[in-house]
Amino acid sequence: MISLTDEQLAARLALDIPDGAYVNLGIGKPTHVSSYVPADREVLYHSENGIIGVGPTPVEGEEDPEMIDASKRLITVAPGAAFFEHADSFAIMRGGHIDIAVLGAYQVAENGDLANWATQDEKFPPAVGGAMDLVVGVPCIFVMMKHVNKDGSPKLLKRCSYPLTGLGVVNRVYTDLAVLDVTPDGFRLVELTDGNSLADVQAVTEARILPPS
Amino acid sequence: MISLTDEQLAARLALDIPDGAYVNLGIGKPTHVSSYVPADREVLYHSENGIIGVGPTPVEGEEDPEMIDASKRLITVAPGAAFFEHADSFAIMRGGHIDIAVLGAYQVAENGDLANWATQDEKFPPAVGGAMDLVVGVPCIFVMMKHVNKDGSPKLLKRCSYPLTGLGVVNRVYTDLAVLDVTPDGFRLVELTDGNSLADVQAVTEARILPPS
Amino acid sequence: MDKRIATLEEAVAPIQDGASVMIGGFGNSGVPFGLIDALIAKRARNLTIISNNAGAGDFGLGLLLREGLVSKFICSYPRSRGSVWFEKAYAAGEIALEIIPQGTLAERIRAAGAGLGGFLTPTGFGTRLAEGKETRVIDGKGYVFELPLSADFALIRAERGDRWGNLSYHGTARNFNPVMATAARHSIAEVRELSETPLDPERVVSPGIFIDHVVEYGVRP
Amino acid sequence: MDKRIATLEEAVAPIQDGASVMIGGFGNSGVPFGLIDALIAKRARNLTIISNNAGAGDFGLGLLLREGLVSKFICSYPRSRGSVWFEKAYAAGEIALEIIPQGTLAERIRAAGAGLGGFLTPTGFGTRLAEGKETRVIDGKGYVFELPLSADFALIRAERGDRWGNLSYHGTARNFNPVMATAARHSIAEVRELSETPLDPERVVSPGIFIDHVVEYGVRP
Repeated sequence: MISLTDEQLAARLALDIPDGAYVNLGIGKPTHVSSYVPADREVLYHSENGIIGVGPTPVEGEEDPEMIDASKRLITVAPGAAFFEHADSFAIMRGGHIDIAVLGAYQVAENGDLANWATQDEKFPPAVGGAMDLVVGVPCIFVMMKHVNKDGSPKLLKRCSYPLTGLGVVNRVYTDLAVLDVTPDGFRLVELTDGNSLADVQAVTEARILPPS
Repeated sequence: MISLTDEQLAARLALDIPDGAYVNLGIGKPTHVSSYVPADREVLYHSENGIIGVGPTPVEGEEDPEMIDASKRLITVAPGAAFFEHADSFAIMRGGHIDIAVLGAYQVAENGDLANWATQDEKFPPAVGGAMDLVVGVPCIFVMMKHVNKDGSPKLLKRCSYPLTGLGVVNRVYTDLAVLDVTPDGFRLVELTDGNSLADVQAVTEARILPPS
Repeated sequence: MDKRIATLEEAVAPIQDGASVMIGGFGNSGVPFGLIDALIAKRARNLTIISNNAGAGDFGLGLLLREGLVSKFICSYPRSRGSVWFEKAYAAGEIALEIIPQGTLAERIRAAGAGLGGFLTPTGFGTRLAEGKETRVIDGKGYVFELPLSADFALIRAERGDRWGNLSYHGTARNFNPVMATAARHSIAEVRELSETPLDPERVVSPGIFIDHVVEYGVRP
Repeated sequence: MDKRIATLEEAVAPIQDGASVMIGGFGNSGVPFGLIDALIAKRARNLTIISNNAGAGDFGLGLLLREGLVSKFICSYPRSRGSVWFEKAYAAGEIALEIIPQGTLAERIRAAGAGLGGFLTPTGFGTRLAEGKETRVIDGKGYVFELPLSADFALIRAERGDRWGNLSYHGTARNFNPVMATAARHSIAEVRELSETPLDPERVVSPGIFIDHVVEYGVRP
């Protein structure tokens, strides 16, 4: 099967970020999406630690150690930006003001349940961060992840087995193999990575994938 | 009996505002208190419409129509001031951050109940403003009022007959005739306006007044 | 991203009969007089207005009331000197009134903007304004349960704005404006000065994410 | 009114064993490193720390943890790269952990500062972090009831301060600092620059009413 690289996946997802959107990019790989949004679209990025208007990584010598995003990466400030404190930042998240959030995931279920903060592996202390606030507040939740785990086990499931981040919150899943919508009937195929067949993708997916409607 | 004028009463109360205090002066007569606080005390005045650091009335020609206090009087800004919005302003009031509030009253009961927002007269629409937030949030509530109504009926009562602003919230009452503390045992005399006797004041007070302890 | 709109008239065009409208201001400070005038000219009727005061005289909220466009008023203090049109409509039974303690009004609006389902406030516990409401005693202190309060529209007055809708304010004209901007499905800001350049991000009080349209109205009351 | 204090050591002097201490910051941004160092030097023990992260490396919160001065940690995300001292103490069962979704953490702190008795948030509804908590469904949406969270002390990092305790911040170093300043019985601010003149009242983010002491610490991380 044809598998997109992380960068190709970020570029694919970026096409679906419309001009004028307010977007929150989750920590880790989702932060790469902004590099691929077409230059003629003006998108304002929110970061939970108190900014709307996250700009690109600073050039060397112009870093400001107190200017960071939720991934703790150094950032610059885009035109039209604003700073605010944490209670206000999460009011923005929870209150439905952000248009789209892009998150990583361990598991997504066909009912839209998301598991992205804890596994059953209890070796490490639990850590939740801001994901639970994003998923209840942002009307459009995009998940961006590998279609299967490293051991080949599925991540798109009938029901999540890991602790949930939110119930019925995911709208669309972008994987290296396909793009799928979460519908009242379950996962529905939006598009396949060029070269893949629905049968191939279904074979590595626990949940049923409906054909495009 | 000897009755203080409104200005004398404001001056008497002002003596009890300590240096370094954060104070909210209720609308109407309490706003006069600030004029009488001794000049060697630095007091910061909060106004519910979004300022700490209310300064004196502006001189003619320097008025700013958008710089007002809760009584809608034109104000200036004192050194050390800050502006903020309404939700924050009432968080300050409700959250216990202000040291003293000075309010007018229709009635005060010996259990500390305060009635200062509505009478039984329903001719006018009800109007509550910010008094209910002040009395639950500010640890020290001073009431400043005439000892009796114009018709001679008492305002210091066993129980309030008008709708309450707050339950058991008043700490001290300053009237034209006397100063009284609200204690677990009821009103206790702090001082009499020069020339008055406790018996005289008691005669125009429905609640019992205990002698100074 | 350009939220600028050319005229007050266009700015209020989406407001239809029966809409709920938050209007910033305290007394005559921070009131979006330009947008209110445009709303009166539009003659949208049967409005629910959420604003701290009920106007005074024959301008602003007073004029909106005089013209009979308001069927319900939600506020904390409708009885300022000169609130004659409100008093007349109220006495005639032509207007519904919901009176809310001022801090509870601000906090209910904030709760709506912040996506909360309600909160417990000590304000009003044991008083007439808590009658019929759910209450709770925690550690000996009484609280009243209050629900969020949102609206279809918010009319906001600010000092400066930019094309992203970022706003800064002037003195005590800030008051209810920033919190109301967060709690409406459609927030319209009238600014004394539209800046060609972005506002300093450290000085922005209302991030543009809360604002749908911004229109210049240079008059200061 | 003069809230300035000469040294970090004097600033943290009131913090005793067993105190609960809110500490601002997110990652290494907006962390009051000077005050934390002074707290470590003081060797107050058995502390309950409320902070978003659990430090990284051998400085700041990491050092406080390495020195064994913390018995309980309340946070949203203790697992940043380099949070080795927290992980060690947690694995050894030497530290209690209360994990709270980040927005609920911020909002619980705000509720304490704002005098509220609690609130309903949709965050965490139906998840493990809501187990055992009171829940409610309103208009088909599930909410979790959360209580306010206060502390004995707050350690705040700001950019500029004045003698009245008014504070302004720098970029994303604002984060938890303003809200924590509202929720402690005693709030201590470390500022990069103490201003001789009052801050511009339009630019104040934390009004001085929330701050008990302010101390200059010019080092920027």
